[in-house]
Amino acid sequence: MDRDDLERRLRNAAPEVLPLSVAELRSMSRADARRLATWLTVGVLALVALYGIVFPGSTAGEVFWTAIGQSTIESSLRLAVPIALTAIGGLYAEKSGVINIGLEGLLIISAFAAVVVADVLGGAGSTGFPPVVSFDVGGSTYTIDPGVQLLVPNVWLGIAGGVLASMLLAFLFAVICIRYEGDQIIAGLAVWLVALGLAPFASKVMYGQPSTPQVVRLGEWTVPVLSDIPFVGPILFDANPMVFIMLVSVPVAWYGLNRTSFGYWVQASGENPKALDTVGVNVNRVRYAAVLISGFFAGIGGSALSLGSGGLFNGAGQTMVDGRGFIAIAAYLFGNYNPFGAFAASYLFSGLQALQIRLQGIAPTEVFLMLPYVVVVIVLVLVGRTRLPEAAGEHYESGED
Amino acid sequence: MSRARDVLERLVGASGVERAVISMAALALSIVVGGLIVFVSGLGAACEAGANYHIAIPLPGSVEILLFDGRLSMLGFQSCYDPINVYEKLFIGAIGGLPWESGWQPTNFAMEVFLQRATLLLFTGLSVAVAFRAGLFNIGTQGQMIWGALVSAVTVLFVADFAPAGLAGTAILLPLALVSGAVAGGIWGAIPGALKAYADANEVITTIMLNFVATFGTTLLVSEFFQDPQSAGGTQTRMVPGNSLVPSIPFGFQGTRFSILALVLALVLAFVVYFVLWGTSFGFDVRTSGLQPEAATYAGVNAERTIVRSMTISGALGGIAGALWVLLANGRFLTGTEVPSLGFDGITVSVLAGNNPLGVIFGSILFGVLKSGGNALNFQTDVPPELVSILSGLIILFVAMPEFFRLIGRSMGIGDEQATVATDGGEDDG
Amino acid sequence: MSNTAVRLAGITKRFPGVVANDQVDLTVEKGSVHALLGENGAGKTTLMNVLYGLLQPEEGDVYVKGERREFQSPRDAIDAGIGMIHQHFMLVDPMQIWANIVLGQEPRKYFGLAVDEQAAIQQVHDLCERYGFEVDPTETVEDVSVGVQQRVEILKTLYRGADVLILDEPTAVLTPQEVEDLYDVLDELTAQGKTVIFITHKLGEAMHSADDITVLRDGESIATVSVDETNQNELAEMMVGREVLLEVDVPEHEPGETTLAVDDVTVTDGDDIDRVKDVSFEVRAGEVFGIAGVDGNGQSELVEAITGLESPTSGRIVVEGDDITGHSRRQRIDDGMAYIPEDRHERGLVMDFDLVENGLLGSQHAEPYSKNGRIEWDTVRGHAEDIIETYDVRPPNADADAHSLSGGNQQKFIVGREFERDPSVVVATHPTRGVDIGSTEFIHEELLDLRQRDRAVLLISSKLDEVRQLSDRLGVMYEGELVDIVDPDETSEEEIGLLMAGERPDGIESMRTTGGRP
Amino acid sequence: MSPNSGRRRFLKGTGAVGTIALAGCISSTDNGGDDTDTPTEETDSMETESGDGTETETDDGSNAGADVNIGMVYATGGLGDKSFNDMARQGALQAEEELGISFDQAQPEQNSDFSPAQRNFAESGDYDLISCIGFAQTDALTENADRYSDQHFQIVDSTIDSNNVASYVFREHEGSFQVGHLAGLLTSQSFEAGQGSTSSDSTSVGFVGGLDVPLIRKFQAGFEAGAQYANEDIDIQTSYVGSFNDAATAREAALSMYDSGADIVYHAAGASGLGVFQAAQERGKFAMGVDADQSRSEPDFADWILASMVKRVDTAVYTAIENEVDEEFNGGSVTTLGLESDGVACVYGDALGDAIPQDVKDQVAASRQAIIDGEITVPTEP
Repeated sequence: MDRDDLERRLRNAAPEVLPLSVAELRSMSRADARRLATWLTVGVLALVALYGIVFPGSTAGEVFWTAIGQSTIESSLRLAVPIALTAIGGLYAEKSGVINIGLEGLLIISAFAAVVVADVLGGAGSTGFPPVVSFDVGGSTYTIDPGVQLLVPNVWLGIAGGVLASMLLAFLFAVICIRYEGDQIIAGLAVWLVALGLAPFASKVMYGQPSTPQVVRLGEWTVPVLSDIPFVGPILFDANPMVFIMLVSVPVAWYGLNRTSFGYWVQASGENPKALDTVGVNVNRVRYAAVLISGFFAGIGGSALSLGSGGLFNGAGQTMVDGRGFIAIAAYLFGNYNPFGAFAASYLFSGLQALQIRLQGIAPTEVFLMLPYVVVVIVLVLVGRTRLPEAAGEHYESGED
Repeated sequence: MSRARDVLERLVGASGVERAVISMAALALSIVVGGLIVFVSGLGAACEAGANYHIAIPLPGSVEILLFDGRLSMLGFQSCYDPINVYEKLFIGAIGGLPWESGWQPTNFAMEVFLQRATLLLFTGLSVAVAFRAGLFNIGTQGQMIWGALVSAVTVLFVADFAPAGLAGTAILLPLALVSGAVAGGIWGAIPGALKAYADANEVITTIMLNFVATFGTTLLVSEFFQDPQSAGGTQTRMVPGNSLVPSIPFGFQGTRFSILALVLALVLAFVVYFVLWGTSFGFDVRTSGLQPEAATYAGVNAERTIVRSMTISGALGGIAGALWVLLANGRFLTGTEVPSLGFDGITVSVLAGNNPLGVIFGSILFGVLKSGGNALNFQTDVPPELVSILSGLIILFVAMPEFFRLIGRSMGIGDEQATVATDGGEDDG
Repeated sequence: MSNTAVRLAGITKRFPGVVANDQVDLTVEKGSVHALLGENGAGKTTLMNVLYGLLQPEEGDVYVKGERREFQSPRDAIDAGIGMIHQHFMLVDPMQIWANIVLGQEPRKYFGLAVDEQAAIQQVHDLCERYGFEVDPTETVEDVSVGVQQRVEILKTLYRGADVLILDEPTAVLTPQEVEDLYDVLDELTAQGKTVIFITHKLGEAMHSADDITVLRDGESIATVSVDETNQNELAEMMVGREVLLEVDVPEHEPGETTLAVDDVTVTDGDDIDRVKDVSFEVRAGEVFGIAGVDGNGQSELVEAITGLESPTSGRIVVEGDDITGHSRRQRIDDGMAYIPEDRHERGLVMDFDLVENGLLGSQHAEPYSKNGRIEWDTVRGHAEDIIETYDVRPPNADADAHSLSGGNQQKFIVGREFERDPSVVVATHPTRGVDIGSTEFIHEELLDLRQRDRAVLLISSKLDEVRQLSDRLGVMYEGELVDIVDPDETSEEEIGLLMAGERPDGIESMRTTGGRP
Repeated sequence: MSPNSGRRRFLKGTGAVGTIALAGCISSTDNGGDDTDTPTEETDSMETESGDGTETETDDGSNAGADVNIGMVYATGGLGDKSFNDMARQGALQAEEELGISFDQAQPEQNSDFSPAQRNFAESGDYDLISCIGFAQTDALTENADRYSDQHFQIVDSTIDSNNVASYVFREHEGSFQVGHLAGLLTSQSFEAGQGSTSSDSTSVGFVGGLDVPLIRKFQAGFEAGAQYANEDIDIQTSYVGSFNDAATAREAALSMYDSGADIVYHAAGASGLGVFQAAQERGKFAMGVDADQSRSEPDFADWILASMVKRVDTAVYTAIENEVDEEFNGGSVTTLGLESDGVACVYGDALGDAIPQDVKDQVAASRQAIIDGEITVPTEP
């Protein structure tokens, strides 16, 4: 049965039972509604800014001047990293027709795996590639020493490990959804639950406690000269490498989705898989790739959360990921599946958090914590189903009519 | 008479059987995979000597049939954990030991934990199942439960001042608490329902978001308005009066943490939900909408109203779970984050049960066992109790892929009836 | 042989329980338009899916330009120069036209990393020039008309170098003007040496557009004829397999008072387009009122407005003197309106319900099946068993799930359920679509029986012979308007065909009883 | 297999569980290494007698507690927080070593797991004393103390009026006053030590709390009072992380404080506090630890940790166990540990303590005495 049909029917039936104002809202096209939502947001932000500029002493003024402070912007960017990267990955999967609600699980598993890999390889050290190999043959030892070795810091190998773990779990998810035609939502929840159990379990086995000790963390990258530019310099060129990666990933992801063949295939696979199939592109292969991409980006996001920030994995309670995977879903929905939009939404959410840390007197913490979720609900109401790809959530089998 | 026949038919109907077989297979596979995880992680854990594998069938008395005794190793490593022992602890520990062991009492502590958890899960499982049957994926049972818990606690605290003492007070406070919890949960469930019906907002996303809003919103309300002035440390409401708690009748477990009364209420509700879904016109509307919304409209079902109503009922069931969590388990509301994730476990329970209210009974018993067994694991073995979370994740993972089991089944030459667990209606025997 | 574009030899394709194609042969000359004619379910689409590589036949060979080919997937067929335009367009709505056309074979730049948008647009533009298509490559598919979308589909195949184009029921979704345009396009294509295979179940279309016609029936190829050497009657006989018209014995019956009145009804859809425009007619007790028209001319929306699935933007629906415009679907069921929906899989039946539950569909709140909100399952089961017996539903097992029944039996069950309500008004849309001959006759008899019992029957069908034979009066819809109401016995098929195309031939006697709106 | 045969063993040596050590005048309780034998340099302001008997029992008391079995129920967040829970475990380890007791532990994940954890210990009947760490266990223990009226319990950070529960609370505000005083004095001057420095032109300090709850506000209140005691014009920034387990947010909070001029940030945020140290490291400023001497439990950050407000949870646990061993369980009593008894204290950083000017140390010592003497009353609410 077709969920979309229900929605279509509801949309048609709605005016009859709704008060006029809502009926008018409903009669707007989706694009109009989205525009309205965007402008509302921008408008509110602009109003606060304007008021803040005019009355610097007011609460709005305090909020505004804090929000554009260098420290707040740096902070917001750092906090946005896991959300924005995961959102970018998630939107690829969903665009291809696979709703990946297990992003939270991918974040957890990668955050943990990154720390473990870095720890096993030895914290702050480096590993050389190619490695020196020794053989014991009949009492004598032969050693193959490549001579020249590329030294890779273990922290980066840890991040690679985190990405790999996330992609493996994403692959499992893809197999269930695509190969075994499992329900995407249920499988996604399962991925989350498994990761939520597995990471603290493994941590307790390995370290005797749900959280790992601090292993090693990424230092900041400073680009000479550029970092001396006032204001922008320190924000962009004297920052955590993960911030660079995020800032590079956003345009790259956009380009990939909107300017490459693969991006077109991803979109077609989510909107009308049959159209793709009939021109000879393997829909399921595209979907596997898209889900793996979501695993890849969530993997970087998760590693950034652990190794990129505290240098450890915290597995207590909801783990250190603590809902960021779900905020990421909110971010790409709010950002209308556009990597730039998803980044902007992530920045909005993380900016709220950064502000909250700085301006706790203005409103209780929970108000700030709630805001992203409330915003998403409002956006969903305004924009209806935010133009979910037509075929999202459905598995596709070639040749069925 | 006819209904009894109907029940029977449904439980043994072809696709119903397949549904049950898949659930059992998923459970078995999860246990196998979980055992592997235990074994492999035992290789990495440190211990003086590998675990002694002792596989035997225990019999009454101290007799047992010995199957295997010794150590296992893989690639030269010995595992510190013995999966068989782990499962033994998990499932037997869940009920506090073997019933024929001396000193075993049916009201022992493990039983209490197990039954309390099963009772609460029965409500959240039913909550998810009802929404599923209406074609709605209510991931928001957690949030509905949180609101139910807060509102019932606050209502009781407010009314307690005017209520009579003793059992007379219980007669007023307890129903009031349950009703206020149901109302609060129902309203919180109706919101995504209405958003779905009238504004097209995808309920999977809205319910997830509203869970967070509930978590932070209730915490905010407690710290701003209902904070216990006596609290030394945390954000929490005052303790509800003792006579508002679910009394231990007809016979007592040792404390207030479990009451047969609550379990009976839950079981009755399971049958009520079953009857409503399969025995009433409204239930027919709900199931038709869940399976084929087009056909439901054709049959004169008001789609919007059915969506909102189903979500309200679903939310109310979640709200009762929250109220009972306060009245049975906790005695007060702390913060949104401190409410255990029964709402999410409810999804697992319902999915495992094929969204059948009667199946939910079995599902909640299983997960009650896992919870209580997790405690036993924690205290009797070195294996971290998080194993239980992994197991429930695996169960839902495998249940999500019926096609996998069907392929296996087909390769073994048995049935190929269609049955899928899906977020768009939840089929099975309908 | 050198002039043969495609040859299919002895194709057999089976689906569980059905032989869709049984030893089918087909030879298509290069540069011709070849119509594949047959009723729904005759195996036309299956055959073409085989040719396009979507399905693999159990037996038989495919030859393209004389060479034997085996297509594992559409990719292979495309490589062999075959393109297919499906009935449901295979387009990605939110993407631009050029992107849809080049999908899967995008021109690349930057070492293959990026799609060369400019080159792609240019290529599409060139294609349009060459075949005289007026298409703006940068428009988004969802913003253009169905006719343009179809041309995009054709461009897609041309872009892939197709020499043989398969069009599956291409006119079903088009307006008459667009159909004319399509014929022009086909002429242009064949003029440039392309070969067109045209799937249709409409005789007139086949005669009008094709050079050769192959008739399929029940999965077998009956004959291939040249248009010049045949006529409609001969084709119809080949299609149906017996005398052209099903002989229906329509007894004399004098209609009574007006039971259903549709008064100035307009239905507007979500895109603010009027799907039904000011339609008025009446159906009297003991009368069958037919509505003919090409699919998609507002019949569905009109029916939904009458049956309460959709609310009209303006106008009134009156049953037995009561204005029921504001009544919900459920109230209308209670008002005594029975409805055989056009899509039994979506609406008429819940496929995962057994027949007991399906028999309850629509009556779930009504006595005696439901008392105080509680369903009386014994009564419901008895009801379902009654329907099964009375309407000869096979297999006669109330516990069988709906999806396990054949189309004809599903439809008989729906008919039975609706007629057993003892309705005063029956709205029957395409009641015999996809139904076997025996069931069709049975359903026709039941409809006429209702008429004898002085019920008002509104019959909507795209089968012209069906509505002509059964109806006492016949309305024709075109682009949302009720063009005219005629006496089917006094009006020829050609004249009705012209009305369906929006033209009004001279000398037609209107039977409008109200208004007389042109 | 009998249910008891597999009683949970502690996984020894499986990871990097930090060792907790104390510096300053209080004798180290670290059993993990050479710290026990290395007398750390005594600083006069902090000088008091060492805890009663911790050293005298070290050698020969091993057998006294051989039959005593302790059940530890930690606060949520579990071990590895390098402060609260690890301190509690430290006390148990010390007792294991010195008194020869044995102990088992439970790390509940959620508040609702406290009761089962306590009851699992109580039900088995194998445990002489069940030590419940953290105020969040109050409800569960209130009920369980009633139910298992013969079982001895200890609660840390809360009081339960029951004659089988020994309550231990701390005067955290007093210790926080001390570190606040120190911070206030140092930010008002130009000070450089280790890898951090204060700037002389700003007089600003910061406080990062875990959860905004009364207990943590006591830390804040004391810290603020102490800083203001040093310098009335001081600017104090405060922020609550919202969790004891979110180092990332704590790091952002501390960074924001340093960026707006704070020289020294004190945290009372459990495992989140790691983020404060990281921020201090990144900005080359100072931080102050809590619960344990964090310059030792987090040695990576010793160069930035000026001092720690040590809260001797280990003492509380050790004392209760010792009482149990001596059969002097003081059920129903409330033991309050303040400055006077060294239950709370300002302990200078392992690496930086030497660099702190003597006059500052003198002033901190003086204010300590003033609090003990009642000349200064430290508020408990900010």
